[in-house]
Amino acid sequence: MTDPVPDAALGVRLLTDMLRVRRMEEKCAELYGATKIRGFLHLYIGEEACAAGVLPTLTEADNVVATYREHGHALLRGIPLRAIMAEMFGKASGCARGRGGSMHLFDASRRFYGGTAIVGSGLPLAVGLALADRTLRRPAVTACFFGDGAMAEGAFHESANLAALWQLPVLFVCENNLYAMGTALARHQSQTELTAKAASYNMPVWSADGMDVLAVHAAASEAVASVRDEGGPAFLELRTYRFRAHSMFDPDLYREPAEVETWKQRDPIPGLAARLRAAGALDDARLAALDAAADAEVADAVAFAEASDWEPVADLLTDVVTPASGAGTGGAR
Amino acid sequence: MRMSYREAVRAALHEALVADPRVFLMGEDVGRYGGSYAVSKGFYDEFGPERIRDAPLSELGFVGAGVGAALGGLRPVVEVMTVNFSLLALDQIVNMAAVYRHMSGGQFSVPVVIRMATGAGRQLGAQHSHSLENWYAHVPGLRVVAPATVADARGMLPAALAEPDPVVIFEHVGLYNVEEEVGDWACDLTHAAVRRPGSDVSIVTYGGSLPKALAAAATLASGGIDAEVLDLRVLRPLDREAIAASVRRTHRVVVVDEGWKTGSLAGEVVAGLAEECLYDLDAAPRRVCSAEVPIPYAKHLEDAALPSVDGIVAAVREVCGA
Amino acid sequence: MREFTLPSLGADMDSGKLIEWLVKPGDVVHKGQVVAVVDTSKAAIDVEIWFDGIVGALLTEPGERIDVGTVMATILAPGEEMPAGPEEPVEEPVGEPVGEPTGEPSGAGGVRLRVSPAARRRAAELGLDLTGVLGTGPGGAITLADVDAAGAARAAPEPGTAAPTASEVERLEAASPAERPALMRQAIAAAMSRSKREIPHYYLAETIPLARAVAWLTERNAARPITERVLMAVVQLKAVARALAEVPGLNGFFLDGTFRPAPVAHVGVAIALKQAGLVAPALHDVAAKDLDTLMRELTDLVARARSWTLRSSELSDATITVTNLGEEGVETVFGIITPPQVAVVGFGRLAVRPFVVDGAVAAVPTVTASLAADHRVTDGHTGALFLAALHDWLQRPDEL
Amino acid sequence: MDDTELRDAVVAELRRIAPEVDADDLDDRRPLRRQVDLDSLDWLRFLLGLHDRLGVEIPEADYPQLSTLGEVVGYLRARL
Repeated sequence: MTDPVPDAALGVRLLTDMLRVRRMEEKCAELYGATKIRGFLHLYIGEEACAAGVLPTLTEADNVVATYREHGHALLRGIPLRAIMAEMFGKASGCARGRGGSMHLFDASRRFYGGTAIVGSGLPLAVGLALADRTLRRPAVTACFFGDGAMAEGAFHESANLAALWQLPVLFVCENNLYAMGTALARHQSQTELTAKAASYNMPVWSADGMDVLAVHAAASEAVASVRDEGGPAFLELRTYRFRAHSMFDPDLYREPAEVETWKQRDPIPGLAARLRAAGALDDARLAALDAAADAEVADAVAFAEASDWEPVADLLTDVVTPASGAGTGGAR
Repeated sequence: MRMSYREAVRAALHEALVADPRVFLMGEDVGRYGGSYAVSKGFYDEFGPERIRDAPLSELGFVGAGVGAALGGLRPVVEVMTVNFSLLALDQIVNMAAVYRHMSGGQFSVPVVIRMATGAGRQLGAQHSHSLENWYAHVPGLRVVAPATVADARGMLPAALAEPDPVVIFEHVGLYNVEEEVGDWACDLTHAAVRRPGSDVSIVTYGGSLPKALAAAATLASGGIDAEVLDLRVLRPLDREAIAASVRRTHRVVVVDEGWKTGSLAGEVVAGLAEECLYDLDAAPRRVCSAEVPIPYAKHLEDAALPSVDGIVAAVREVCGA
Repeated sequence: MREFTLPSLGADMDSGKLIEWLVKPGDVVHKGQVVAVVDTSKAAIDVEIWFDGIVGALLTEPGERIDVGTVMATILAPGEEMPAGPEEPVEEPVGEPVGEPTGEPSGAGGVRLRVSPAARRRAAELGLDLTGVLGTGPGGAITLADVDAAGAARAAPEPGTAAPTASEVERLEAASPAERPALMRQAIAAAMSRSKREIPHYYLAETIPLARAVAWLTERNAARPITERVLMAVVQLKAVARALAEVPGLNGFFLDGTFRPAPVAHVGVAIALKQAGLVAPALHDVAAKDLDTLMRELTDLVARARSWTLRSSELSDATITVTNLGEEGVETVFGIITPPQVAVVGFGRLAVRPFVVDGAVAAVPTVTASLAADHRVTDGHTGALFLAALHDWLQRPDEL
Repeated sequence: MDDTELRDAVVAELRRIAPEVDADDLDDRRPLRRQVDLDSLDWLRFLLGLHDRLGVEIPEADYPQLSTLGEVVGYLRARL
């Protein structure tokens, strides 16, 4: 039994997005095992509907602030997979020239502000970006993604307070995957209804099924419209689940396999595919073609990353500060 | 013209607010209250709540908002009441502002200016009196400056606002009432400055310790020791050339730093000299720092904990073998 | 560096045989730790060390019988480097320990010199051996100024004073005769500049009648062959040494801000080197020697000074200096002290002058003795006591 | 030993004490210690050298007779 698909074209597009993210990350896991990708690698597999549902509701003028589980957001914000893959390889052609890695993907031209790995640290940043837009009278929205774990950080509360107090255009997107690393929601939140916390700061809240990209899209559209129209912040909770461990370092001992299996039954990709088939918007050949295209994009990116050069060690110290800074307005006084 | 350090900071801020609509001042009680050190008194009425933005007691939040606003195209001047409070915002300064340019492969600069009061001497106790400049000076990606003269108080803010990267300005609480004649205040944020030339020993210092170092040099001069006083001005990046040049002239060095000695900037200065100028040294360097104790409240104890003119004089005499 | 010597482990113990070492070079040792086992002929006894440090070199072999007081090992202070070179003192055997064991004059026995890095580099540039150079810096370290002084003085000491270091004399000896005057001049300039810069001098003088001494000496010499004749200068030197025994505050070194009195007077004698300046080598323990011995030693000293064959110890041991310019007709000498000494005694011309004796003016041979002394160490009162004692001794030449 | 040889011997002894002396520059009639810068010890060493070389005993009381080089040579000549 499946829900109907109100907009088949949108559905196919979102399915395509999710597939691209899924195939990319499956390759990432493989490359991690092959030691091509190192460091921390946090996979988004299972949660693709969140990024895929929210990002299409934003415009190019809007800002995106993401977490360290941001490969999907980066890709769907438009950063070329080549640049993402090269970054994970640590190559000079990466979207942060090899300085960031998996957790720190950036693209100024797409207003993609990272890629930050201190839980909650992106929230004050997003408030500031929104403050700048408000001050400069730019009608932009800043979408800030974070997890349920960040809701325990002071940064969330300070940022929610500031954004509501100053009526700043921030869309707070909480990807609630039920675990703060390995600690279950009920073990880290006194109030597990996360929308209640946000609502206490006097902002409108939405909550959607994060395993249903169309539901995410619908809720995000409303929330973004609210921010844009009302000027103040909004909070969107996406109840989701990651199928894989927190990171490649995580033995995943804190979850029952059965729980993971139960959630996998709700995998957003086959779920949407089935609905699109039912709606006659997708057949095997189309699906295979989408899959093949995603695979090809990944293969191309891996080949690109492999072939790319390393940043010369001689350039180690570049971009710490702006060249020739410190000149001030005169000499030492 | 003659003005106080406080008036110099105020004049610099006022000028910047008038000159550039992207500039705004944000912090706790900077607006209606007028600033905890009265630096922004009257600005709220003149520039309005958007330009003079009173922030809730959310150092992490509003300093981070300053970082974000800088990324978003504004020129925020964020005021943190004291360096002790800045620890609540350390994440945004150290993990975000300082690294964004590098971590993004050069795509994002963060032109935020963060001002904070530092130092002891006002009997404010162990949570409002510390000198943690070295914590920030440790971090690549930040530019850390300490105006020690009224001219620098006037000049460093516009220079900082001209920077494409984050600048942390430390204003020593003991300096706000200092009055000096100020001529041309335009300055860079690169070079140290010789505040008193001398030939026998270099006293290297910064910020609130500069007046003490100059007083010590005057005392020493009457005793036949001609001390050079070098004001670091910029704590990151250190002007190592100026430090080395001075020591190559005098062959002796005493570093005065209100921070604690362990892990101090003074230690960094001395270590740099050991690396670069060992064979120019004619005596082991000395550091005059704060006693290794949280700054106590009682006046006599606070005084005893801090670098003193007498302590500087004694250290100089020791390295001079006098 | 400190020395670990065989202690006396009983009132009747004069020597012992080392059975075994319980430590090895590089070991950290603590006060009270047993470091060796020694057979005292009564029993095998554990020998403790009484200070902390790091074992440098073990100088006694197991099985070796050694006297009490023998240095068995060197113990380094924490952080001190192991001596690089051989432990053997090089060059001339040194008759007496050089100065006080204060770490300076430095360099004896392979101890690492305490030299500032800048001074070290300057010394390397000048090719100077800093052994024996006195340090004036913190902790007695040799500073840039000390090296410059030594470098200038690499040939010479001082007018009426400055004792050049062993290395300086070596330099001078190595230099060609044509080079020596200039080198000597530099040395004197540096040492005297330093003295005048650092030492607050005070000056006293007294006219001393020598009628008795002249008569006594003339009579004494008349009875002797030329080889046994004694000069008045020797009588004066001996009198100085005897007076110093009574007023010891003028005899010794000022080091590290404190005066270190010398147990005996090694009197430096200023010897003009003709066109090449002057040196002030020491006559050792003058008070203990008779006039004939002193005369012999002085003659030898002058000959060797003029032929550049002085021993380093003679150049660093003087605890006070005597300068005699009477030969040139000078009335009174206002001397400059050679650091780290604290006084210089000057003698002017011996001449017959009107002098009041028993209430009447008489023609009496007199000499003006002067004292320049370091006001950091003594006051004029001490100096006056010294001149009075000198006066008295010169009236009793037969007791000298 | 004639007077010339004796003078040479005296000058040689003088040069041992004062190597810088040039024999040709010495004026036999001027006081020796003014010309050569000899102090009393030098003088004694000079006389000691003459004593060793020539075996002549010179009492201290005779020193005033030995002012010039000529006087020294004459004094020695008389006692050889």
